[in-house]
Amino acid sequence: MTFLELLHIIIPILIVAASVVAVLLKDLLAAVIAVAAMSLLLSLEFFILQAPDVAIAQAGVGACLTTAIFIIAIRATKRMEGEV
Amino acid sequence: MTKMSKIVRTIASIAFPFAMIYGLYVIAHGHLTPGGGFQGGAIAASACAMILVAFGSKWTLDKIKEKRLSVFESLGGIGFIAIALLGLVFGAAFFNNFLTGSNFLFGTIPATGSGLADINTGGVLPLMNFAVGLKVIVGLFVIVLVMAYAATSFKEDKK
Amino acid sequence: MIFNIPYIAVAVLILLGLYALIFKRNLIKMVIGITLIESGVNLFLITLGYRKESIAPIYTSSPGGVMAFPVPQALTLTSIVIGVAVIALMLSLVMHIYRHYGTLDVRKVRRLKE
Amino acid sequence: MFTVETGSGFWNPIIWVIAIVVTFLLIYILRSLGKKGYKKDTEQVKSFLSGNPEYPKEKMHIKASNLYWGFTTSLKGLYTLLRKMHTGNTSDYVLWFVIILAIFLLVEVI
Amino acid sequence: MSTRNIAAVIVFSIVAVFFIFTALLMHPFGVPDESDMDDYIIDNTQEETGANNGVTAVVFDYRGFDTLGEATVLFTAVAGVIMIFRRLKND
Amino acid sequence: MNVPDYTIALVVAIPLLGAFLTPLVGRINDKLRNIFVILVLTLNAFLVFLLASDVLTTGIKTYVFGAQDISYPIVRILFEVDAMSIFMAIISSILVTVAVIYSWSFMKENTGLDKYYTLILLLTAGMLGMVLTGDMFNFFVFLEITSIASCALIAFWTHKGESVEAGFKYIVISAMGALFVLFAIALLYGQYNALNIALLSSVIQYTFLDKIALVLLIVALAMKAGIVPMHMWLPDSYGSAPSSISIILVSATLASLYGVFRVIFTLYGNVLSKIANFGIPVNVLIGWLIVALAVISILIGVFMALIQSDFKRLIAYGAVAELGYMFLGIGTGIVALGTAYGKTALDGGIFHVINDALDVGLLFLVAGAIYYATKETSLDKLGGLARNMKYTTVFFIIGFLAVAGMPPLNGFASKLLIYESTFQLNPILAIVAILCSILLLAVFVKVFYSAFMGPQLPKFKDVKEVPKSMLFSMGIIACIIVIFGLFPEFIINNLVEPAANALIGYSEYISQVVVGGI
Repeated sequence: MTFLELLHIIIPILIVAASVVAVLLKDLLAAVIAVAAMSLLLSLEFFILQAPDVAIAQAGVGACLTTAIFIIAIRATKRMEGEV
Repeated sequence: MTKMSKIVRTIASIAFPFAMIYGLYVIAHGHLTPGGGFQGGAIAASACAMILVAFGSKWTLDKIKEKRLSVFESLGGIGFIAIALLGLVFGAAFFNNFLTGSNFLFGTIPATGSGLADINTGGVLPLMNFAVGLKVIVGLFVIVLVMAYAATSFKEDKK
Repeated sequence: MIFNIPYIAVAVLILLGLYALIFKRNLIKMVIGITLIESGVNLFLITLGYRKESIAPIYTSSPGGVMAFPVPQALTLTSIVIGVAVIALMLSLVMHIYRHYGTLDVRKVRRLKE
Repeated sequence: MFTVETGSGFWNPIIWVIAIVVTFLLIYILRSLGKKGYKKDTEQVKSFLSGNPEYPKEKMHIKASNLYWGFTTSLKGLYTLLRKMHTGNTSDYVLWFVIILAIFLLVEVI
Repeated sequence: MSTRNIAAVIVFSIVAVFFIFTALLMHPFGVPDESDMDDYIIDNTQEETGANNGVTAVVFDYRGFDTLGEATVLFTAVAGVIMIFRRLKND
Repeated sequence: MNVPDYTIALVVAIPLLGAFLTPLVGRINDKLRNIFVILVLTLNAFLVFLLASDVLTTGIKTYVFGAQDISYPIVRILFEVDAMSIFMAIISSILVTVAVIYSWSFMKENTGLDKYYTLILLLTAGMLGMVLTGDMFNFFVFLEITSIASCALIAFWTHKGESVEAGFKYIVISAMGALFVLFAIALLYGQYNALNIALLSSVIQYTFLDKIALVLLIVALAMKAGIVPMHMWLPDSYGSAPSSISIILVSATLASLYGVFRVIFTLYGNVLSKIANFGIPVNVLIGWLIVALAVISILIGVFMALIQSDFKRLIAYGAVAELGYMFLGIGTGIVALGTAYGKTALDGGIFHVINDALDVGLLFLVAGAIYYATKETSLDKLGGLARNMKYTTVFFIIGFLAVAGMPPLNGFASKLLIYESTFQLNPILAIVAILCSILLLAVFVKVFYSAFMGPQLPKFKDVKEVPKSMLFSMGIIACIIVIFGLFPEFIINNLVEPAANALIGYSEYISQVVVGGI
């Protein structure tokens, strides 16, 4: 098993872990940060899957701008999930 | 969003030109290296969003009206579709790459196989990259700007 | 079988998104669910285009060899931009819902029923 | 041009149009045979409710929700079920999608 | 647990089983079955479009109409967001 | 009549260009912008009719985007226009043009009309692209354009909480549906390395993954078409949108319905009747599932419509029931693929598509007219409007008789075909369909009574007839309804029959693209 094959196993697992955290966290801001981390890991996965174009787009759009939009929306509403 | 501290504002205004130039570089070299209109547009829009965060949405909206920005976005869209229609006029079909092989603007064809290539290649692709890049920069920035401004005004409504 | 792990990750991402949509009550959590489904589908598309020991489909100073598929990458680019558009619109609606209803609980945002 | 063949029958709108026109003619003839003693804005136009005063206009008009009261009451069981189904909750909309997806997958794929 | 949640869990697990099976039955990772269309594009990108970047060639030349659609989606979203946050007269 | 091939591209490109230009024109003058939008849409409708006359006389037309020489067109995006696509395109362009004429006075009081008209043009481009395209991923992109534009338009009246809520529900449902469609497309791409519908159809194998893709496509698109029990978003969004948008949404919903047809009949047409699943042919299985959903749609749509007190929600539930009739016809056609009555059922289902679009559209316009005149949609508070709004009442009578399937209007002709053919499949289906049609009549009699009849209420004493542009647009649709009712055979022979043949004849669709046929 080469290093690249190992990466192909580790990074998907990390992606899934980050998204599980994003779904489970009660603090929405933390959940959004988890989504951003997931996006960055996804971008890394795209890069090692030989798709640098998509990796740049995912890093720029998914990890940066989407997170910004989410944070703006959370600032305008409530931060905690349970709050009514 | 309100203004941030002076340190943040200074750093943001220093970093902004570099990020912008990097975004434009990615747009311009879209047909040669990884990148293109969308990716570069996203990077440049992130740079604009950084200015927005540092200086606050009120200040930014005072400087740039979103109506003026949406005109630019329309222009990007019109440019893109106009290049496509030019393909119909000068070439064979809608979206035809009519500049390739003409040795005119971006018209040369690179050597087959791997190697370095001139920026003067790609036919209409770089032109489309510019149109889409303009559109994506303005579009994404307008989304963030309008939402940030609305968030601030909603908060004020509550108070 | 072990090398199908990216596909399984795709399935798990989509299912997690569905889980967030069905069982979570917060509207922003539901938007996060849509993001997860979208990421899963994007990852699926890129995975389909990967060939073993391939290089990126770019000729500029490439070492040469088998290239990965360019079409799925183009499709994913489209899909990413569509995703950010959808999410922006959704979150703006969420902000408006909060202004009108004063809550983000999906069980309370239902003036329209029957 | 006019006749639709359905395999076991046919449909021709012109026959119907003629029938409707004839009916209207008949109605018109019957109506013109009636008395001509109608006068507007006199006592004879006012409604007579056994001497009781007339209700205001809003009360005279039967509300839409009360129109098929008998029908909805006799099907109360069905309607409580239907009302329960339409929760208006976005999560439930998604859940219905997943339910139909599961049914189709079970029937179609196995 | 309410009836809704029990039904949801059952249905969700059915769908989950099918999705996992889908993932297992896909062609092995990194070994696609067919590659006609993409091989054609990889071989002919430089001659037909003059671009060295295959992805850009697909995005703007081979599937340019999709990109027009994508730009339109972004335009639609911007128009939608501006419209949603517009000033109302009675405010 | 022969038109050049690039007309197909222009049909989608002109609304898009118009949409990009509208904000610029809108900066000059409001009136100029309205005229510009109406001109763009009229030009587009004219092009669609030219294309229709060409396609209906000479057969399928294809257009390859960006090809110098069409040596290997499969790698490029392909538009493939057959009778079915052009049938749907005609519906969309009629309804959108009417809606824009209607908006002239209906939306006059509102702000943000620049964006409103821009989004309408984008929605038009999306719908036309969905029905004309011959490429799976292109279909997905146009599906997203349609859903994003309609979501923004549903939430147009942002000062109402209900509108925003309906918009959110719609975007959640449609984003999820579209993502599942994309997932199915990716499954097909991964196996056959193709995105073209015709090419995919010629090589499809019906493996396990193909089955999953089929189910995902059918369920996601049927949800976007609003079939019970995935219909709940439909009354919400139809009821909360401005009336001029509700009528366009009808057409957007029907574009998703077209997607279902295209997937079942063309994409999987090759394998549908040849392969069996535990002893039963696949078309029978899918057909019965669709028939079952259709019957439930008819029943629930009618029963829920009966208890509604809001005018537009009531019409929306009526639309759900009508959708059930379409699916009933199509489902019967799938079960009885190849038989004579199956063909009749298909004709009926497809004829009902255009009838439903016109009838329900007219009713929504009437509901909008009443809202414009009285600022009221609750039926409990309306009454006695027939005295002041004579033309609107006439249009409402035409509309509701047509929806309920009363002869001699157009709804009856298509419903008769559906009754006759479903009776041969199973008599119970026909009986349910007829009974529900009667109930639908009862539903609209209730509306007629409570809104138009009864004593003149004092608060509606000063109600005036709506402006001319609204009456004109309602009049156009009413005229088309009456014409369709009087000449059903003409419409069936010239529009519906070619569309049904195009659905069944998948091999012709394939042979236009793939050299050498199947």
